[in-house]
Amino acid sequence: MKKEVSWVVGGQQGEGIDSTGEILAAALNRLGYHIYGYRTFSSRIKGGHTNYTIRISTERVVGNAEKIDILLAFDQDSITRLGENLAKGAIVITDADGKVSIPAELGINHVAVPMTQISKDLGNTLMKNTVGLGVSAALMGLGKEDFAAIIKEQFERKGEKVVNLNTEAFMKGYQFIKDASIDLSSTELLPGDGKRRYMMSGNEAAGFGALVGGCRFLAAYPITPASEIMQYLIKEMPNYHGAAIQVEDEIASLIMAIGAGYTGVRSMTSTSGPGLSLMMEALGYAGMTESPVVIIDVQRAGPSTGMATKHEQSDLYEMVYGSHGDLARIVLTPGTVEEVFYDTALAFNLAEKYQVPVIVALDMALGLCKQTVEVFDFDTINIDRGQVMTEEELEKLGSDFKRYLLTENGVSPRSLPGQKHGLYLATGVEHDPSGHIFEGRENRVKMVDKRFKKLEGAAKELKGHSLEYLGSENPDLLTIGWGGTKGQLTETYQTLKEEGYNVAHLHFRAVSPFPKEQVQAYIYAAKKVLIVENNSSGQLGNIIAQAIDIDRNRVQKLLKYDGNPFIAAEIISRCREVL
Amino acid sequence: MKKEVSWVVGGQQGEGIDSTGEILAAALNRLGYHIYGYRTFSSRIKGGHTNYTIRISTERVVGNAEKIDILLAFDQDSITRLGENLAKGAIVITDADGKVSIPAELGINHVAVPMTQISKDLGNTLMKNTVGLGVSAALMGLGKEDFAAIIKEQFERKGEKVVNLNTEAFMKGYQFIKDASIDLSSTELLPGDGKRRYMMSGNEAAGFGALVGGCRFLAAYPITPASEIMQYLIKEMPNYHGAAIQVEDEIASLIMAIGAGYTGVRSMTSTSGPGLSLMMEALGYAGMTESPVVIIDVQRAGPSTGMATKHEQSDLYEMVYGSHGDLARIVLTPGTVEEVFYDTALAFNLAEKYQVPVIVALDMALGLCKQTVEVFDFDTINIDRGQVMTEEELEKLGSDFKRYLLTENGVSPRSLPGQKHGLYLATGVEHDPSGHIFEGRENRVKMVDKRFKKLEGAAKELKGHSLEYLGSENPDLLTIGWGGTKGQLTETYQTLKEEGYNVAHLHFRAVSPFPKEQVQAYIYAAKKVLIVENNSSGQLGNIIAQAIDIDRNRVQKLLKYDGNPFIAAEIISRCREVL
Amino acid sequence: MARTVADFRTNNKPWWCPGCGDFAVMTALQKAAAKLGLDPEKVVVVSGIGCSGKLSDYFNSYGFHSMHGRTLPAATGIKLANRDLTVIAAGGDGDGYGIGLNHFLHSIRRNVDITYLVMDNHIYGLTKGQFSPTSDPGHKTVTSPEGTLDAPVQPITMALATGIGYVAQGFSGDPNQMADLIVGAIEHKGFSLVNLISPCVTFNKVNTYDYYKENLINLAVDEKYDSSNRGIALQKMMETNELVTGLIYKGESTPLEDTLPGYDNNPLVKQDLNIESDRWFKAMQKFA
Amino acid sequence: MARTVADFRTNNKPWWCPGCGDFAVMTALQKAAAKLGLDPEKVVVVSGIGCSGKLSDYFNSYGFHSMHGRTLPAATGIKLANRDLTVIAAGGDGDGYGIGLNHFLHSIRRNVDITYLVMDNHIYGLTKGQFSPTSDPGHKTVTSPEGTLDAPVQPITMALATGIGYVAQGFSGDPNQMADLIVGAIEHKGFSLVNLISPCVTFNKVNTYDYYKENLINLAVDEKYDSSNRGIALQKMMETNELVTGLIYKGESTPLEDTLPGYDNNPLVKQDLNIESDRWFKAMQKFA
Ligand SMILES: Cc1ncc(C[n+]2csc(CCOP(=O)(O)OP(=O)(O)O)c2C)c(N)n1
Ligand SMILES: Cc1ncc(C[n+]2csc(CCOP(=O)(O)OP(=O)(O)O)c2C)c(N)n1
Ligand code: SF4
Ligand code: SF4
Ligand SMILES: [Mg+2]
Ligand SMILES: [Mg+2]
Repeated sequence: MKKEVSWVVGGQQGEGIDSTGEILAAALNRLGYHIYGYRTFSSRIKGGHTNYTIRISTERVVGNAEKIDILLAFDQDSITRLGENLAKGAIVITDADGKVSIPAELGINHVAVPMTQISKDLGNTLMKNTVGLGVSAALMGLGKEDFAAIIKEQFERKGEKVVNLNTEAFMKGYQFIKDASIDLSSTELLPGDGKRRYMMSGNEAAGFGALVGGCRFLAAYPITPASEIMQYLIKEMPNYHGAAIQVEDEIASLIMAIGAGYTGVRSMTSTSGPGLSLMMEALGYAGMTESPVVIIDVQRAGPSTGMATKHEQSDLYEMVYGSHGDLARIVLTPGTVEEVFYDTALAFNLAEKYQVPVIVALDMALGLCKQTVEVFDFDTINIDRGQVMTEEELEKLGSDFKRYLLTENGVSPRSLPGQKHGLYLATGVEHDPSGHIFEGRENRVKMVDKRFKKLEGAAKELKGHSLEYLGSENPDLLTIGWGGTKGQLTETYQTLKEEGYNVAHLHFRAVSPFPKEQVQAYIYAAKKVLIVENNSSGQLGNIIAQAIDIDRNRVQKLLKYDGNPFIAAEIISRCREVL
Repeated sequence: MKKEVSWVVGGQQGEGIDSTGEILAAALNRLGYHIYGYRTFSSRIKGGHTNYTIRISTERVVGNAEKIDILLAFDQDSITRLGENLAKGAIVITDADGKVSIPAELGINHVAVPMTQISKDLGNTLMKNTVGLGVSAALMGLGKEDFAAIIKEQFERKGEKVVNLNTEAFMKGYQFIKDASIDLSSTELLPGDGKRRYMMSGNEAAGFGALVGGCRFLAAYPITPASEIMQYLIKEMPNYHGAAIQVEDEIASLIMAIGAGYTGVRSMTSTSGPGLSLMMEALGYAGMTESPVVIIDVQRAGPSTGMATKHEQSDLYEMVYGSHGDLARIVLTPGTVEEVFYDTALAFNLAEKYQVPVIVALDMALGLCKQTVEVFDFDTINIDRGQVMTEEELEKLGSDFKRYLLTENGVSPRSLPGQKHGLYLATGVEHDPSGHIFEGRENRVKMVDKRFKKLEGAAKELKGHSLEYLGSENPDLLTIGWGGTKGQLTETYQTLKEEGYNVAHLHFRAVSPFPKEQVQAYIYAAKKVLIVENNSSGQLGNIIAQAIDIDRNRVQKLLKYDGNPFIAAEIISRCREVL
Repeated sequence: MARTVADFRTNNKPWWCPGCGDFAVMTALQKAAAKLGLDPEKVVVVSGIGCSGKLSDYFNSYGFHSMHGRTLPAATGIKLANRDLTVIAAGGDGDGYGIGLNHFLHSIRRNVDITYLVMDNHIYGLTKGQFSPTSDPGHKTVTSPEGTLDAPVQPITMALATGIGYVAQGFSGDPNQMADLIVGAIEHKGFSLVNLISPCVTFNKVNTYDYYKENLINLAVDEKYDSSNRGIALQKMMETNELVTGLIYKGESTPLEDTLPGYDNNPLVKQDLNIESDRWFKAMQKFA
Repeated sequence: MARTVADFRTNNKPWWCPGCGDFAVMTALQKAAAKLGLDPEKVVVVSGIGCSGKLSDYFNSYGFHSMHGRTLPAATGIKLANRDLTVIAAGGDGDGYGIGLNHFLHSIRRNVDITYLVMDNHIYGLTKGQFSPTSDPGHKTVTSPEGTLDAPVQPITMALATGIGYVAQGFSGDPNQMADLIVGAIEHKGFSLVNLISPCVTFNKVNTYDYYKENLINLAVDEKYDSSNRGIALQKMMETNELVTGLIYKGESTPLEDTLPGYDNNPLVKQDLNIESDRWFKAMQKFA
């Protein structure tokens, strides 16, 4: 019996592959397993291969496993694409109709189950996936009762008959495996802890985090792989009396959010690369008018349309350097579903406290993959609106209110439209402390400095947050990553540590403001450094190099940009080489 | 008598200040002086102070002088703003109507000339500027006959009467000074060499360079300070049977240019910061489809609307890092009007040879300031269309043409729509060598690498071009600049060298591809380095730091971002401090 | 509280050229605001980039000087964030009908309760005289040396065709009529457009005050004109080439604020964001 | 050379769902191209991003698979660069009437000789079923759980109001009529629009083939309908809520290519760029 099993179902898009995965995941969650589910799909609605991978473990897992233990292959592509990833002893299930053939050289345990036939016998070919679920449950040695409940839940709204038929289909598949004498040593799981957790994708966590963080306005435009954020918020926002709308394009969406932010409502938009590029002008406007706003960018493979359904972390340059002129902004790069939740909520505080645009970077895997999480700690989230003036305070100032007052830390008191004595002009044109358009030389320099000064405060606040360091103080090898690679890099660290290596890992949870001193200290203390990124330019690596003197001979890069997230094993083997 | 004089006319916008400067410049050019003319103005059409500075010299000058020798002050602002910049012995001319008062503490030579009265006496108050011109000519000790010819030229289309009146007004002003006994030692010029040069702004040079470089398509949208480029091309293009049009926005303008570039016509757009930000999505598309296109960005003070009529060099980050995903592009940063001409022409070759978007960076001063230039060397410009296939070549390949063929240097042969056997799909989606949408892993990596590989070829070609180095090999101080600071930095270098310092200057004429090895060698050979930029982030400095290990203790920065270009004297004094 | 025009004046000296039509627009807006008895702090003027866009710096209220062409999305965000505010978007013809045309039409469709004032001078003023989307055919400018080639935008026709609920046209030669039309627009619940013919005396020598005085027809004096019929309005626009002043069309309209699920009378900006953990625990159950 | 549909087929297997209306559009375009005897290499199909945008990968010609909403500027650049090409822009309703509406209307005004095919399924197909600008009021989707709130774009009315010279509407249920309308559009000199009702069988359960079969009126069979009168056309669109097929309007049109100064019959792409220095010396004199 194993602590961990990796299960995959593959087939044609539109054939129910997704829901098969979802049902299995839901059932496993009830049984108290930790889960990480990853979907591979393409920019095509029906047809074309898709697969759903679920990594199931008795411990927390983030990221895919290297090898597959159970493969439910509903099409030939499942074999050609995934065949080489099978673990030793893996079991491959195909339909007994023989449409999918297994090349002899694969040398695997292959079980043909008459899934379509069973389904047909029950009067409906649509249930072959349910049969497959029964097969899977049996292979993992799970109790069938737990599934019965889930199947009921899942098909309830289609009526009792459907529930019963599916239950039967499930049981038939289950029984088929029980009856066949198969060696289950590679597929049988140790029991779960019975604790039901929550299944959430990063996109859902972002939407939920936004609500908890006080966001009450979203304007967005559909785009893969970010659409779920807006869809979640459009569905949920009515419960919080906010406004969440789909609008004409990304240009409008960010500007609406800025307008709402200026007015005093926590506001956001969500998008992916092409949309982010369209937002560059407005990003600068938010900076110049010091309007709080949050942008979530769920990165996909670029540039241009790129590969809309493939993974990458390559928008960092644009997030950090995009928009014309010198512009201060905050860029958060959460690494797990939990971090996405907390950091999205945090983003709204930062946006209001420092009156800057805040970008939260997700990537496709982080956005779409469902993962089991523990209940969030809502008490840690408090809403800090920053320096919003009350009407009383404004009244005291009389006509003396200066929206862009030059202060020690660059942050100025803010009035909100509707407040008496707080009238001012927000303008993207350079202005004086009271907000009037003014192009004087000294004023200009002071205003530029003021706007950047604010990042120093943010840097202080984020000091304990921007970086997470794991491991020994003087490691032989320090791995560095940002955003969604955290899971695989943590796994890498743990594996290498268990193997006895002196390693450490540095995770960037925020890239701007850049935590220069700390990064420098960590890098200087390490013998060798490996920067791991899902892009071809080594974007974070270059941003690090910009900020600190770095001895390039000690630094290596592992860059993956084939459209897929890392697998810990890849990183581990590269680390061993470097070490 | 002096080798160099700095003359300024100041007054209210809409009062003919500009044309006064233009006429003087034209006359001085005829007399064989070298000229650099700089306008200060604001985002306002009429009213508000404006001034026109002309630096006149018997040798080539680029950039403003530190001090003013002659100030024609038509409004009080001219005194308050420019008073402190007067040279010792400077002469200030005001109208005898007494509207402009000179504070005693300025202690300058002040001559009140009844300019309005003279003009009125001639029957028209509009000619006070012409009187001022006469005054100026006399102060500089120039012959009045030369001016007569120019005045004729200038006012010819308004009829003989206007010519005569203006000639008279000029002469009256001229005579006034001759009659007054004034010490002209600070204002009288050595004679010019009598060689008439060409007066051109960077924007004009860009437009002209584009034509000479084969550009036959422009789509653009008005924006200060770039509009003159489109205006020049709209006017001139009909003579070359091309198409130059104003369109609905910057998004459309770049995409149209890309469409034309794909079709085989050398094409471009011109804009400033806000427009550049709107072009980020299309920039990536040009990169992904490997469509040649040229973008000219005349930078102004940012971010956002910023200061539309003020100077800055702060779009470098966006030019180099903008657009989502990993994107290869070329960024040229010419430093003088001549370089703008040659580099714009060159940009079209680079765009077609390497099939990449090429950005040419100007800045406001470079774009708008008129400067005397020698005749261009048209023979050095040859048009290299890169790997465009002929129909015969395509026919030989039959149906085997691969638009994105993987080659040694990353550059693939190109067919043009209309050609038989050359059919292909240009798509912003990842594709295989034949152009079909394809998201396979290995293909993806190869295509990304291919697109970046092309920059290596460009880097080789640009090796002798990207950097210009002046001075000793092991300098005590190396100054570094890019783009439009070249004039002032060259002047700095010369001055310091003459003072006996061991200095050198490195001018970046291209920033991407980054000429890493050479820059490294230059920086390592210098004791100290001063990076001089018109922005607040130190954008080039950071890009350098990204590429090479740099000992930050040896490197200092001089950043100016008050909306005005450097004056050599500012840089010189900072250099002396550092040295 | 009774308001006067002075309540909406600031000390900022307008940068417009003497004689610019935009002065009249500003005065008209101030008059309208006074007539309606608005509180300056309850008004946000959202302006674009252009000579016209400077309005927000001269009008005493909250101001949001937006990006070129982007007044309407900004105004939409502001209004939805605080429905108690009176939100007025104002910009030029280039701003609104050129680069910003997309937002203009989608805003009509969305029908948020904002009033849009376009200061239409048929030219790009601030950038010094290029043709604009409303420039007459054949108008010679620095970017159309042989005359403009594009067919002009017919903003009112377009607005009518897209289903606008209130549309009127004023002229800087008649600031009082302008003010009344603006009052009507602000009172209208939903998106409203007042196109304001505001001559550029510096760069447009074709569409001058005199030209308009000669050519504009005042619909208000035409007793037979029925401004409650969209078809008739469209017809009229085609016949007159949009050379009219007055109320062109006013019809029924349900603003987005009244249909958006969960959106209530209490403005978003006043909602209490501090929600007890309990409620979040419940919300999290949806993911169980 | 006589052409057949096969000349415009590629070996690429379309990624569309079985039953998708876009198949018929592709067939119709292929038929039209064959009828017109076009050479594949003289055609550029410029497509947008969406299910519809994939057309350019399946049609045998030069293809330019553009950005979301940006087909028309691309097509404009291509056509002006080589006026000998037949340039066809094709995209979805979201692409053309949502994010791309600005370019759509400005392209009508500019009147470059391109043909625009919009595959209108009233939904965002590729991004999995969000409402689109043409979605019916009240249509429930993942982003309009209580039904869409925005008034739908009326693309044909808008096009007519903006002065389009050729506009027609086809339906995937009748690919032959589609083909004829496309032929007419390509033959028309100037900008033309054929709106193609192309049902999305996967995400749009409201605007189905059956729905259209019941509701569409074929103008071709209405002998009294006068497609040469813009006013009548506008009227008809209002009456029918645009639920028609056939040629809606065709009028006079002078494409930009015929008015652009200096632009001649020899395509830009064929101009010789090697100009003797002499001519440049002369050009430089203007700066003396
Ligand atoms: C993205 C962008 N493009 C271009 C500009 C330059 N620009 C400023 S105002 C303007 C046009 C102004 O014309 P209009 O909107 O008609 O206003 P007017 O000045 O005539 O009142 C332009 C093109 C800009 N600010 N931003
Ligand atoms: C700038 C940008 N925003 C969003 C997207 C995502 N996107 C791709 S297709 C599409 C909508 C497709 O709808 P439609 O144009 O109607 O085409 P259909 O799929 O229905 O044929 C969207 C929003 C994108 N590719 N680019
Ligand atoms: S340029 Fe024209 S629009 Fe601008 S302020 Fe002057 S008159 Fe008014
Ligand atoms: S999702 Fe709809 S539009 Fe897209 S291919 Fe399928 S049926 Fe066609
Ligand atoms: Mg205008
Ligand atoms: Mg659609």
